Amino acid sequence: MTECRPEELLAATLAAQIPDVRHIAVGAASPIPAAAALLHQARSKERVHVTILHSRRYNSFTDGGRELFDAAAQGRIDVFFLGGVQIDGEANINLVGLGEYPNLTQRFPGSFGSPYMAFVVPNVILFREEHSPRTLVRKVDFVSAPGWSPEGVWRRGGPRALVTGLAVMTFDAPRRRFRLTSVHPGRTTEEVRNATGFDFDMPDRAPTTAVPDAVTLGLLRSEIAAKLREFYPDFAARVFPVPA
Amino acid sequence: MTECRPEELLAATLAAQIPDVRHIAVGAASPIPAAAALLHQARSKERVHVTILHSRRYNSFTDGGRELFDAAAQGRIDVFFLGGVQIDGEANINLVGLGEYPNLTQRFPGSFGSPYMAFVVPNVILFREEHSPRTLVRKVDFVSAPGWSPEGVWRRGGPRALVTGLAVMTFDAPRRRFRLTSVHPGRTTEEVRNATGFDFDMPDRAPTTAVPDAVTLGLLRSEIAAKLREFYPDFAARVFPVPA
Amino acid sequence: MSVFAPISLDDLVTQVPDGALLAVPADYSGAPMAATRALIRRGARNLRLVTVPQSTLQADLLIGAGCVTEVETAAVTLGEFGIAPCFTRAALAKTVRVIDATCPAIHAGLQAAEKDVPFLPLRGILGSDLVKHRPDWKTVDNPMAASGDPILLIPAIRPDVALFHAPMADREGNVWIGRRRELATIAHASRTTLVTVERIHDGSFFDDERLAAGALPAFYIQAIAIAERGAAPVGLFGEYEPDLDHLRAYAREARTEAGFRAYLAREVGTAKAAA
Amino acid sequence: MSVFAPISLDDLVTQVPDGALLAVPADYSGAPMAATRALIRRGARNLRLVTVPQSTLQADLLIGAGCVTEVETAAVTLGEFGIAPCFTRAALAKTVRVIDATCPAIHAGLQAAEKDVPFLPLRGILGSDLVKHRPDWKTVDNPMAASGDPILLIPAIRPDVALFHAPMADREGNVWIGRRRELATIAHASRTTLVTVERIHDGSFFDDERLAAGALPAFYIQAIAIAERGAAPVGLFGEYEPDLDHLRAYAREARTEAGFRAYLAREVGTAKAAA
Repeated sequence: MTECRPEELLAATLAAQIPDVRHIAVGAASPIPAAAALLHQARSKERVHVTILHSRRYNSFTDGGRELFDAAAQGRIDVFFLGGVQIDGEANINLVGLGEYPNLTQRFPGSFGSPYMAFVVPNVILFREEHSPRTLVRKVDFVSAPGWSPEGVWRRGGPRALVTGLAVMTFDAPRRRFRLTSVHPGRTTEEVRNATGFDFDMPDRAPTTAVPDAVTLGLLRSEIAAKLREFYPDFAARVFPVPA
Repeated sequence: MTECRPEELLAATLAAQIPDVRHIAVGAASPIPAAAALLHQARSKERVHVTILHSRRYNSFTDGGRELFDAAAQGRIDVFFLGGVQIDGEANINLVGLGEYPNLTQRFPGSFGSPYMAFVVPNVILFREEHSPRTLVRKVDFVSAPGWSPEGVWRRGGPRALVTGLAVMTFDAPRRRFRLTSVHPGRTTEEVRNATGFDFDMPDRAPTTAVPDAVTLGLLRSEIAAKLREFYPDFAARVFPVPA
Repeated sequence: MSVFAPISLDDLVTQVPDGALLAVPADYSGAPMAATRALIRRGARNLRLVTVPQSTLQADLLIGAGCVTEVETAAVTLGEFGIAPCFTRAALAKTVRVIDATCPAIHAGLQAAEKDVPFLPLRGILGSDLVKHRPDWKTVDNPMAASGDPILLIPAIRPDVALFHAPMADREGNVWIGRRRELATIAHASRTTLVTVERIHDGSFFDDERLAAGALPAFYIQAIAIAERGAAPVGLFGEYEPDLDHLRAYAREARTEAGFRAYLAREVGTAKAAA
Repeated sequence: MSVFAPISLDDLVTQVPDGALLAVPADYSGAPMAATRALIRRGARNLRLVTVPQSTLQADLLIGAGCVTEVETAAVTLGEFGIAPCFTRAALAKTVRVIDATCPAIHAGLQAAEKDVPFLPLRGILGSDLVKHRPDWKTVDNPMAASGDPILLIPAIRPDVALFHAPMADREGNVWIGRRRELATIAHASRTTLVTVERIHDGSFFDDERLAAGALPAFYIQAIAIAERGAAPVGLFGEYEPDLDHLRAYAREARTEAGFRAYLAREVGTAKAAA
């Protein structure tokens, strides 16, 4: 039973970063954050609204493509997830490319809504499975969304935490620094340090990331898996195979 | 047959002020302008779109109350009608009140969209049945919509003509002056001058406003009257009584 | 998607606090007349109205009943039945402060709030005396233009409460507004949105794309009450026409203060004494 | 309300002039794939795309086929199938100029055009490197604030042509867009709007308030062509799902220039020689 897949650990770990809120939104192509949001919703006593852009059932927007951004601006979206091809020690993310823009050596899709959502959503959770000096860099080549803003610049929110395949870090915006919060089971602090291209604070003894308990795994494998099948069929089939 | 009601004369006269256009819009509570727009449409060889806010059938807006104004801003509305409790010699209109604002001695409903439509619609036709020194004044007490703008102020359109129960005038925006174009049948230039509180240009001999011909009257009394019955039943019943 | 429970009309209007900035829809977009009467009965005070962009009977009743201190509006009128008598009296007596606006400025102010930006620019209007009397409107030089190009900035309008009537809500608490899209804008711009509906639709609007197209999602809405013929005597889009005889009679009766009091006693019921 | 006549797909795409600024909808709002293939066959050149706010196969095909000189976008990608190969190659080789944007800025730019104002303000974004590389975006001090409060102004985006696919048009030439309201905004903001539809609805959407709620009025639309499964292999809202096998195969095949050419020859047909 307690054999836990990496995706299950990450979904449960992301869910643990979500504070008590009313509305969690998940952008496109984000199956693990979607699982985390649905898990949070399933365990919450209060009514929690989950918007998953990728889904029809979990997307009740009717005012066009701008509504996600307008609703976020109105303060109606409390949690959003952002990834980054590069993420640096000041929580800047890069979704545009490597090299000196516009003379790129590698081109990524583009910034999407990140430079906006990172400002207007109170709790932004950064998520990148690959934890390596290639992804977690000292300084991103291109700032799609800045991790912090100087005083005097209107900003309601920003990155609060970073979850990777190795560890969990929290971001201290005033100090512009990450702090290691936990290391995933079977991984070491040393491994995290070596895999991270930026400097960060470390407690003397980093705890191990909590493994999802049986109830949580049960929820993920039944209720949540069933929901994910609607809009992430490939992911659901791979991570939550239906027993033959 | 050629017995022509005043409303019919006014509708035909307003229709004569409408240039070749694609889209005529008529605001609320404007049965005579509505008749004029429908008359123009019926006589046009080209497809002319008529929007009558008061109607369900002639209102295909689906983007809320702002759509009239946005569509006008986009240059998609070529003709609009405006009234005025007061209209002055520089084509300013007042829909707010008499007296020195905010210390009014008489209060009218308010400016509606006039300060906007007067700028963005190329051809604004002013219409006020009562032609008296009380309505056509030297200077309006409150400028709801200015008739002209100084150089350097963005402005696509504005008042082009004024139709009243006595006469037709055209407005020369660069000179900020009206010019008498025609006097309605049975009225005199002298009468117009005495009834007008502002100075205006007069030709040596002002022609008589053309009376609608039999074809036009036929259109008004059959096709147009039938359409008006949907959204101006009282007006249609009074002006175009259905023969017993 | 959980199921919501409608509340009573009286409970609904307790959620409009005295002093609130209250958005008032135009007649064509669901005038909440039953809720307005309940609001008057509960003795609401010091409301500040913003009409979107104009109002007829709803604003006139609230003003006449003494619930209002201030109204931002492009126009208050009874349309084909003439002047709005209570509005006109209150404006002249200055018992209500009238903040004169124009339709597109009210729409733009709400759209600014919808985006949580401090202002939206708008063409036209410059040279209108409205601008002189609106210190909150600012004329600036268009920062995108090379040379001088004055343009008006309209500040965001953020109602405390949006209150309107709609044909139906569904079991999830979504409200069907059809093509009255200004109701979505008002709800987006407002802190609290309260809705009365004719009926509850069994199911979810989102099960049918045709209905979904006219739905306002539940997460914008704080409370819903059922009020059959809740817009009467004003009409409701796609449902029923205005009661012209009623409105004509109101226009006549409310011409005097005493006539208005009689209308209020008969049609609205006893208002609580002013606090 | 006169009756309109649909035109052929080939005639429709002649109304997209070479060099036009062409609005490209996202996959969820009616990617006009049949029209895109026809546009490639007619040998369109020097198109400037603005994706609203991102694109997948449509932009990638147009770029790969050599129709495009410039693309303003928040992202071009094949979503779960990875990078958009032609976009990525062209961006790195600089055969297409990429104007990097962000979703809400593209929406705001279109809304500015919808109101015919030079700009819309937007919160956030400041400090993103996007701002450094967008000389057309201006940071100003919020004129409504007492003290310094920097805010970004996004200039209006006015496409020459909006082109999208929708489920149906009616006999009057109105188009049903359902809850894909960005299509209304794009049409409002654009000089010319061209639409392909699955089918013609017999009657008028305005005869039924439920359908009217999702209608784009005919007066915004210059021409309509019928194209059954006109969004395939991308999906169409409320109608059909994307063909995932096709998209997966494209992602693989187009990884090389030769593979892309083979796809183009097989799926699109012969393009006219470049002018």
